[in-house]
Amino acid sequence: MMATRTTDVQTDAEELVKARESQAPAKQPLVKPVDDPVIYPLELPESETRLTTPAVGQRATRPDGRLHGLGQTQYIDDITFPHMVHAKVLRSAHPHARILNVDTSAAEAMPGVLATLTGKEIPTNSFGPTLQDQPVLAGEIVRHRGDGVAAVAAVTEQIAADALEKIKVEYEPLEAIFDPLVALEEDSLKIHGGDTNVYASKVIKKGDVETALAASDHVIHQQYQTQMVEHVPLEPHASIASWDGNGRVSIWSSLGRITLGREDLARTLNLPQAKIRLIGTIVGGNFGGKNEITNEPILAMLSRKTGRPVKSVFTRGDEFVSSTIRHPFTMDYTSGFMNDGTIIARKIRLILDGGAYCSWTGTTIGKGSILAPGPYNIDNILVEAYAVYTNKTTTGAMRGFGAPQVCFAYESQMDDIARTVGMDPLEIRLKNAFNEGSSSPTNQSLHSVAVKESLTQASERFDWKGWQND
Amino acid sequence: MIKRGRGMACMWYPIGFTVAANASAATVKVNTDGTATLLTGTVETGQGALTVLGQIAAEALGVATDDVHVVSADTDATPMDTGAIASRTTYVTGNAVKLAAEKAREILFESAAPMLKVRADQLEARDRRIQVLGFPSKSVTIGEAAHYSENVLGNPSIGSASYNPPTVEMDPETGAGKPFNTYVYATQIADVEVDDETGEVEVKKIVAVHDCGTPINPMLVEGQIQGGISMGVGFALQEEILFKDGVQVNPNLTNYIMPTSLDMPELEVELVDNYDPTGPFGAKGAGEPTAVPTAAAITNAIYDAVGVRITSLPATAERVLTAIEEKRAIS
Amino acid sequence: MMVQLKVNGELRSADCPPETTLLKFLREHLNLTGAKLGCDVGDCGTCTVIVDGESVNSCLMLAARAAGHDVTTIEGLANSQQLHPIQQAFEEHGALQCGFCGPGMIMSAKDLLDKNPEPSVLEIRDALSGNLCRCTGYTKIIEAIIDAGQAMSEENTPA
Amino acid sequence: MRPFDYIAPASAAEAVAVLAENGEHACPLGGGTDLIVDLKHDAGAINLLVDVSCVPEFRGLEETAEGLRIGSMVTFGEIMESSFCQEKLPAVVAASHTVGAVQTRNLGTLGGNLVTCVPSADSAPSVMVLDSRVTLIGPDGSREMPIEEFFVGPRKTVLGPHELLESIFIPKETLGKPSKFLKHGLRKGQALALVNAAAALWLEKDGETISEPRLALGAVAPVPLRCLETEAFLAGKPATDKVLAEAAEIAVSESKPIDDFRASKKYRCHIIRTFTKRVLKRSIEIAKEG
Repeated sequence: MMATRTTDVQTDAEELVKARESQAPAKQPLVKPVDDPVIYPLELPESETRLTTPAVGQRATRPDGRLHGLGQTQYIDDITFPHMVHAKVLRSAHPHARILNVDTSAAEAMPGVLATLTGKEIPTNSFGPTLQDQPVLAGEIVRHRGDGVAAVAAVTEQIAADALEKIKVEYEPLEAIFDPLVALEEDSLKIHGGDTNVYASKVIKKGDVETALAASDHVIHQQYQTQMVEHVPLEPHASIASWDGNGRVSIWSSLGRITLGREDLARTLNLPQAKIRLIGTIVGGNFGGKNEITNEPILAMLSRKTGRPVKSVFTRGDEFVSSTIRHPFTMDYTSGFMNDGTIIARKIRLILDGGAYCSWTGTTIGKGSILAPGPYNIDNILVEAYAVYTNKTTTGAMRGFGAPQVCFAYESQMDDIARTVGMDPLEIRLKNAFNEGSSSPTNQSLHSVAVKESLTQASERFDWKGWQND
Repeated sequence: MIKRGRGMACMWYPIGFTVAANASAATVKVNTDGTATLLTGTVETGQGALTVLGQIAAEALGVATDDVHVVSADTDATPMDTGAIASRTTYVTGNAVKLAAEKAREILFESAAPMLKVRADQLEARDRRIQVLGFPSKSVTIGEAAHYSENVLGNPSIGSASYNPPTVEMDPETGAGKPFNTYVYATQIADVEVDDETGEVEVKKIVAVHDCGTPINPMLVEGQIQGGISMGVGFALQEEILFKDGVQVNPNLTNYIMPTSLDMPELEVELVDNYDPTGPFGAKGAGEPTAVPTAAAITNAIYDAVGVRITSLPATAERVLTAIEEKRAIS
Repeated sequence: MMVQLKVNGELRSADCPPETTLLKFLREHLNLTGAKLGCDVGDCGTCTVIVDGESVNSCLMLAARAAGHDVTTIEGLANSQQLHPIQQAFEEHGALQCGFCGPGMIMSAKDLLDKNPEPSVLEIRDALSGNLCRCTGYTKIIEAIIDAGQAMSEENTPA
Repeated sequence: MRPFDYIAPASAAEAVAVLAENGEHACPLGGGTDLIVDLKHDAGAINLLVDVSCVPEFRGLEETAEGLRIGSMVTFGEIMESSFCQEKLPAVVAASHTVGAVQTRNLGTLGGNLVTCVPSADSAPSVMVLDSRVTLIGPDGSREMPIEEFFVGPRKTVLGPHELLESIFIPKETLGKPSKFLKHGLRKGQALALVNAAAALWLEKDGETISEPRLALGAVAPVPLRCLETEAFLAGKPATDKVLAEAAEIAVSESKPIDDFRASKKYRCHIIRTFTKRVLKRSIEIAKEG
C-alpha cells in the first residue's frame, strides 16, 4: 500500500524548514548579477576530423568532449527540478541478520522529512540480471553490510542523512560467512537457504586432460588468488525520479543499460513498461558498475509518496559498499607440457567469491571459464568453476568479467612453463598461440585471430630481443 | 637496490554476451539537407560510443561524422539496446547502426536512380554525394536525393534494423558450442623496477598492442587502452577492498589505493592491423580487454627483476618484499 | 549568512548557511555546476577551482572563507569567441572520456600552466596527482597539457 | 554538514576570546583539509567554527636575527614557493611537497598539520630535526616549547581548551643544516605515510665524524617520534654504513609501529630500518657536498 502524506503535513514541514532559514539552502542568488558571468562559445569551428569523409578511421573529436571541457555536460547531480527533494538509504548494521522490526516514526516526525520507505512496501522486492535474488531494500534478511533497510526523502540531503539516524532497526544477528572456501563446505550455513551456497557453476571439457597430464614431460601446478576491486567511477551512482499526473514515472539515471533497466523497474514497481520513461544521461564512468538498478525503484516510490521529484546521489562510501565490485578468484592451474614447450593439457579449478547476491556472476563465471586456458592451442582441457555466496559486498560486472583474473593465472603459468623448458617467454607463447582457424576450448573455430601478430608487434616495439635488464 | 625486469602477457577476449541474446536496434533518418539523425538506445558512459556509432552511420551514408546527430538513451524515444556492457557497443550496436543506415541509403539510391537515369544498384554514397559507380562526376548530393525522396516521392529516407550476434548454445557437460561470434586479442609488455629493500614496484613503461578489428576511431581506441591499463596497474599493485568481520575497512579514496597520475607509467599503444568481416566495417571492440593482460605482464616483470612469483594480487610492496625475503631464506 | 565573492570576474553574492562549502555554494546557489562532487573529502579533485590564483578543493573550503576572494571556475575559461587553449587541447587529444574529472583536471592544469608554461611530464604528473581519473590512464591528458602550454606561450609572445 | 556558525576574528586575541566564550562548542578552523572532512562525518558538539586562517599573527614567513618564524597558518604551498625555504629548509619543503596534492597543499597549513597531530603527519619529522620551537597563545598569554613537547598522543597536543598554535620557530643554527626527508607510502601521489623519516646532521671538519645528529620518524609511534637514542648513538661516530646499520636497529627499537590494514608491524619495522639508513646516508651525502 502506498501511504501518501497529507498536504497539511507537507506544508507544516515546509513552514518548519522555512523557519530554519539559515539552515536550508537558498536556491537563487539574492543579488542577481547584471551580466551572467557564464559565457559559452557559440560559434566555434568544428575540428577537421569531424568534417572529413570517409568517416571511419578518422580521429574524430567527440561532441560530448567539448561539453565536458566547458563544464557544460549535465550529469544527474547537475540536474535539479522545482520542489525536488533528496533521498538517502540506511545501510545494514550487520553482515547477516534477520530484520525483526523497522521503526521509521521518529524519522518521519522530523521537520523536513516528507516520506520514508521500507522493503515491505516495494511491490516486487527482488531483482538481478540472472537470478532475482537481490532485494531493492532488504525485507526480512540482510546479507551484507551494503544492503539498504530503509529510505528517507527530505527537503535537504542533510535532513535526510539526519533522519536515517532516527530510524530504529531491530536485528537478530545471524552467523556470517566471509570465506568462499568455507561457504563451499557441506555443513556451512546456507546464505540463501537451499542445500548449497554454490549458485553458479560451469564446466569446459575438451579431450582427456588426465591422460594428457600423465603423458606430459612436465606437469606444474600453482594456485593463484585475486582480490576484490571497486570500479571507482568518478561520478557516483545518481538518479532522479519524478511521477506525473498521468501515473507515469520519469527516471533520470546513471545506468549504462536503459532497456533492461526499464524492465527491472517495471518488475519491481509492478508497472507497465509504457508507464516508465528511463533516461540515461552522460555517465561519469561505468566500467561494469552501473549496469544494474540501485536506488531507482526507491526514488520512484518516494516520488509517488511525496508528489515531488526525488534525487539521490551515492556517497563515495555507498559507492564502495553498495555497488557491485570485482569477484575475487581462487584459481588452481595444472599444466602438462612437453620438452619442446608444447602445452598438451590444462586443468583448472576456479572458485569465485560471489558476495551476497548473484548480480552478473553468471556472465563472469561463463567468460572466466571459457577464457581460462588462455589464447593457446591446448587439446586437453578441463575447467571447473563454482561461484559461492558470502556475506560480503555483491560481486558483479567489472571490466573483463573474470578475464583479468584468469589471465593473471594463465600468463603467470606461461612464464613458469617457459622457464621449466628453458624457453624465452615470447617463444613459448608464439609456439602455443592460436592461429586463424584454431579451435577454442569450446571447440569453436576462431576467425580474425591476432595473438601472434600482437606478440610480434609488441615485442618489436618494446625491443624484447635487444632488451637488457640493466 | 633497484632491480629492473620485463614481462609480457597476452590475452583473448570475446565481444558480447555469453550465448545469451544481446540485441541492439537502431534507426537512421536522413534529413532533407543530407545530414542525418541516429537513434540508439545505448548510453554514453565515457568510451565515446556515440561518436563511434555516429562515424559508422556516417560511413554507411557516405557523409562526415559531424553530419550525423546521435540521439541516445531515452526509453521514450530510442530503440531497445542491451547497453554499454560486454565490449559490445561498437560490434553489436555498430552492426545495427550500419544495417539501419544502409536501409536508409537504399531509399536514397531508389530516388537518386531516376534522377541520374541509372539503376539503384549502380550507385554508391561517398563524400556527401550519391554517385554512379565508376562515373563519380555523375552524381547528386545526398541532400538533393533525400529532399527528392521525402518531399517529391513521399518516401522519407529512414531505416531501422537490429543485430544480435549469432551464437550456439554450449553443451552443459563439455561447454562445446559457440558462445560468442568473435574475439579480440592483445599483448602487453611491462618494464618495471623493483626496490629489493622495500618491495616497491615502479612500472616504468607498458607497451600495449591490441586487436580491435578495424579501429573506427583510433584516438578513442587508444584512450580505451590507456585507461584499461591504468585499471590493470591498480589491479596489479595497489587496489584491494579489505574487510574486517564483513565490514569494509577502506571504503574511501584515501585508503583504497588507485593509481594517480604519478603512479602511471609511460604508455606506448599500437593497434594490430586486422579486419573482422562480421563486424561493422571490420570492427570488433576495445573496452574491457584493455584491462586484462596488464597485471600478469607486471608480475612477470617482477619475476624477471627479483626472481619471485607473485601468486596473490595485489603485488603490494609488502607482499613483494615478503616473497623476496622468503627466497633469500631458502637460498 | 550573506557571502559575496568574485566569480569569473563578476561580483556574485548569495545568502547561504555558514556550513556551506564553496562547492555547494557554486553549484546550488550560483548554479555553476561545472565543479563536481566526487568524494566530498578532497581525494578526487573533481571539485577543483582556483581561488586567488591557487587551485583548491572547493569541497574542503567554506564559502564563508572564500568571501571577498577571487574565484575562477571552469565556466570562466572560455569566452564567446574561443575555448581556452587547455579546453581546446583536451578536445583535440580526446583527453576526456566520461568527463567527470574534466573540469577539475582542467583547473589544475590551468593553475600549473599559469605558473609554469613549459612543464616537464613529471611536473605535470605532480600537478595532477590530486585529480583522479579512472578512464584515461592520464596519458592523453598529459599530452594535451603539453600542447596547451605551448599554445599559451605562443599567445603570450608578442609577434 | 550539520549546521554551525562561522566567525573570522581579526586578531589572535579576538580568536582566543571567542574560543573561550564558546567553550567546547567552538573549534578553530585553519586550512580545513582535516577539520572539514571530520565535520562531514561527525560534528560532535561543535557548532561554531572560528576561522583563524587569516589572523595576521598566524600568517607570514619572517626571518629574524634568531631564525625563521613560520606563522602556523602558512600553507604548504607557500612554504614550497618560498625561495628562502627552498634554500635553507629543503627537507621541510620536501616534506611539504608530499602532503596530499596541490589543491590540499594550497589550503593545508603547517600549523594545522601539527595541531591535528596524526602520527603520520608529514611535516612533523622535518621540523623536529631542526630543533624547532612552537609558540602557543591562549587566555593566559603565550608560551613557548620545543616542538617534541607539543605532541601528546594520536590527535592530541598540549594545547589547552582555548589555546592556539601561533607559530613555529626554526633557530638560525639549523637553517641550512644538511637534512633530508623521505616518505614511504602505498603509492606516489596523495600518499599517506606508512613511514616517514627526516634527518639533519653536521659532519665535523674531518668530513667523517657525525655531529649534532637529529632523526625523527613519522607513523611509527603514537606521536611523531624524535629518535633520541639513535641520535645519542650517532653523535661522534664515523659516517660509515656499519654505523648507519646499527643506528637503524636502534631506531627500530625506539619505534612502536602498529599493525593495520595498510601494512603489518613487521613490514613497518623493515621500512623504518631501511629508511633510517637511507635518510641518514642522504643527509651525510648532502653534508659532504657542503
